[in-house]
Amino acid sequence: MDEKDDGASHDLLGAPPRVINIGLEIFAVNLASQGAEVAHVRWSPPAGGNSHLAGLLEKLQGR
Amino acid sequence: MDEKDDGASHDLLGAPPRVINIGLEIFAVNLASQGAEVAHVRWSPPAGGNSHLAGLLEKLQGR
Amino acid sequence: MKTIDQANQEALRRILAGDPVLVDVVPATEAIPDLADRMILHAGPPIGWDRMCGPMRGAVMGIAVFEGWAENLDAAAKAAAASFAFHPNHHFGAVGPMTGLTTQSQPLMVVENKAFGNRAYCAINEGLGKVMRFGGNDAEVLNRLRWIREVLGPALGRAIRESGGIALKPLIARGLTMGDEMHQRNVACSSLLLRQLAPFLARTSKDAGELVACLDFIGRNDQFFLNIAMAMGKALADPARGIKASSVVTAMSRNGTDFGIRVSGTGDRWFTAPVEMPVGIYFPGFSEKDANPDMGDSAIVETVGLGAFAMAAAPAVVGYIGAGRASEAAVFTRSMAEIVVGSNPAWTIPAMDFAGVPTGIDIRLVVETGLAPTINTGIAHREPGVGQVGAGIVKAPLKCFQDALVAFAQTMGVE
Amino acid sequence: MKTIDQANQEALRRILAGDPVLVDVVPATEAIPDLADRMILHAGPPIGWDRMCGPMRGAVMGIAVFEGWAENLDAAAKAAAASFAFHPNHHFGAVGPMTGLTTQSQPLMVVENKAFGNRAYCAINEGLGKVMRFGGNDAEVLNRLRWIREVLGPALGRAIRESGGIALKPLIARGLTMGDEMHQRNVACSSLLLRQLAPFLARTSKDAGELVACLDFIGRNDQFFLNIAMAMGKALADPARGIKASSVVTAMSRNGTDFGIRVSGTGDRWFTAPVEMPVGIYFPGFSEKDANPDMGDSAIVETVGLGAFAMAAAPAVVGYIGAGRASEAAVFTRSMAEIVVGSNPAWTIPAMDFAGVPTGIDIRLVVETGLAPTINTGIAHREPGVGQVGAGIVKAPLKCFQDALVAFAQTMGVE
Repeated sequence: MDEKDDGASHDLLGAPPRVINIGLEIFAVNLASQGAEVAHVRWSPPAGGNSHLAGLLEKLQGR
Repeated sequence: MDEKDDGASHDLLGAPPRVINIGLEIFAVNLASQGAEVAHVRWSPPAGGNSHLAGLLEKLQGR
Repeated sequence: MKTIDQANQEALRRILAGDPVLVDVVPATEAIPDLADRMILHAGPPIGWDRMCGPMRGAVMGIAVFEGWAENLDAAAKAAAASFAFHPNHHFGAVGPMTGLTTQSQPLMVVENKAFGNRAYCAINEGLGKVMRFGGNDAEVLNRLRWIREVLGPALGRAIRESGGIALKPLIARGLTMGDEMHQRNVACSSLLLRQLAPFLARTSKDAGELVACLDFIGRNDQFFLNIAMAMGKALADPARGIKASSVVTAMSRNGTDFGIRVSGTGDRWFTAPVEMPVGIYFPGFSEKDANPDMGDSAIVETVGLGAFAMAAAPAVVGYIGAGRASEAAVFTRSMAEIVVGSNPAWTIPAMDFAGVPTGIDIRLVVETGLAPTINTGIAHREPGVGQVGAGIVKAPLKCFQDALVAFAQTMGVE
Repeated sequence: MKTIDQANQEALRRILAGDPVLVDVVPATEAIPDLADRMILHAGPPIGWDRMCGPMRGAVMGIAVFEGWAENLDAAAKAAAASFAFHPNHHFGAVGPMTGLTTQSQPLMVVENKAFGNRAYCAINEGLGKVMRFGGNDAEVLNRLRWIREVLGPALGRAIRESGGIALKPLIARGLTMGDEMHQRNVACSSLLLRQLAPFLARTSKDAGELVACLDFIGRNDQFFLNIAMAMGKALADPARGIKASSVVTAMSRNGTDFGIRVSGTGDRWFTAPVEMPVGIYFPGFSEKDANPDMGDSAIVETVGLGAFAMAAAPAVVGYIGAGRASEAAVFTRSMAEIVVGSNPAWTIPAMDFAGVPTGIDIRLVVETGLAPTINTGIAHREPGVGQVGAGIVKAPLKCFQDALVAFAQTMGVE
């Protein structure tokens, strides 16, 4: 699973009050449910960096 | 539920790396599963402060 | 001399070593030869007619008419105090949900604990709504009991015998992966059981119409399995009775007036306290002012680690009983884990990464922590004859455990 | 002109408005009048004999013997390329799990979407192990298919008609509270369905022995419901086909060689890419070197929000398919929620506080995020005639969605 990254958990604890969720999503959900501010960070560029597809997506926006 | 105390969650986030779990147990479990050190704090004195019962419990210890 | 911890480990070992199998359905007098005419076994610790709550009285009146001991409900009520002998189910190897009445002409399901050879009994679940276990006692209720006695009981008995018996330990294990906690939610085990029994019901059927009626009746009742889970709980807990120096609870039970517990090291003595009111959700048209206090032998399932102790397996039940957020179901299970001797490796909860259900309530831990066992329960109307009005949770009264601790300490030479 | 978001909301609305009911079991030629002699419908996008994988070929050989088109398996293999006409199930309103073959003499279950009047079809699930959908083709497999054709299919049809139809939306809703995700775990819905159908099977039975055999066969198969869930998925997704400007996926499907998707706004065109290998758990004696690539129309359940999309409802399945820790089942559901248009308020997950399953895959979101739809799947042996060897998860190839996006953009005048 791409979504799992247990190694990140200690960093999580070191960075309150804003928590950057870079791995285990369940953890973020629990934090969020308790009122902590959680930001999901997307690691990959849109369309995996494929500029043709990214361009199409951009042109389709608002349509 | 006695076990719930959402107001405690911000304190939790403010006290790494040792986390004192004073409320929502699920939260402690998730932290613990990620390697954080978690201490459960008992709020009430043994046997609710009944000294006769507390005394019996103590005498029964090690039996 | 064994230490308390050793004795408690032995109690836990016996509970975990149990091998409960649903082996038969038989007439009550065959299961319990001492069950005499005009004798009524009831849920909970001992109680007489004078102290009985409304629904228990309603059920007594109904069962007296059903058994032919009274012409009608009024006559039954008048005769009750003088003419009927009341005893707890628990004194005769039986259990019953809510009012939990057991009398001579009812068919009883038989669960045998193959590991220890003991048997436990429970009547067949009547379905939901206006039923005798919730104090219902009108013609519809009595006619249903007659059909259960004359058609369903014998048909189930034939099917179960033909099947060679239904092993309950693996069935419960499966139910825990399917959202049942085996007290207020039994839809998975009820369905799995019917699935397993249906071919045997068909094979041993003597009448096509009766077969259809039996399949339909069982299939419409999401709580059908509850009574089997209860007999199983009794069959599992009984071998843990009477272990010297063990502070493990062997029964929790309520008669609608008193809550009672038994503890292994103090034998079959009951420690009682007034029952508490359940907190929960009411069916449309009813509210807490209609509610009867907590009732039934069904807390035997919590005694063996199910019900509220297994709440984490059954997030959907949390809403049904009004106990908070479904996503926090595990809070109950983890909380109950603080007052038990161990956990059951055969009964695990997927959402807790297959942790075993907390098992073997230690009265020392209950008294020390003040954490009373939580019980998932149905709620009966406080008046006779009405039936179920809701479902909720209730705490066992701490006083039962405190009194038991004092008596237990005496058995250990401590005062 | 409608915007893409509006069109996608309309696609979602249609999927959510569906009212799928299991209404009948009929001979395939009655369900699909165009289903001619020597014509074989298969899972996935179009494929010929030359490019078929081992288990698909094994199933083709078996079904040809079953249909009487070949004397034996060898003769069937020799005749296949020239004599049989191959078409996707999806082109005829049908779906099939794994190899998913549909031919003229099989009975098909009929799911009607009452809200839109369309119907979808799927054969009856054969059980686990060596079965035709996993490439099995020996005498045991063919005899089972004959019994399904001659006994079970007609019996099920009679019972379903007698019942007036089985509403599937509430059944699925219930299954989601009982640990099913309706792809690799169907034990709850299979049990609930049997519980509902058993009285009607008994009432319409023509032979006691056959009744016993039908109850026993259905009751032993935890995946019995899968094929019904699939026909339901197809019946729900079909009304969302062909909405101009909608980038919502209306089908995902695999033939063991290619993975194919269809998108609402691009009509019935397939966008294909080589299938990936499932990652999972193997039955004893088998390993990934025995595994066939991903196969089956069953990903239609993910297309409507079930399967891996509903993983949070089914923590127990996570271990079965080797997808990590059961307590983290919700990670899958939350992840899939990032690539869909909305969620289904009728199908909710207790452990997520009754959040609806993520529904309506948007190819734009898949391409943008790089999050490929996850699918829970069985794993077939790569050789013909062996059967199931495991279960796991697989990702839909991103290339399908990328190619679909290019084509979709063209329909929107964007290049």
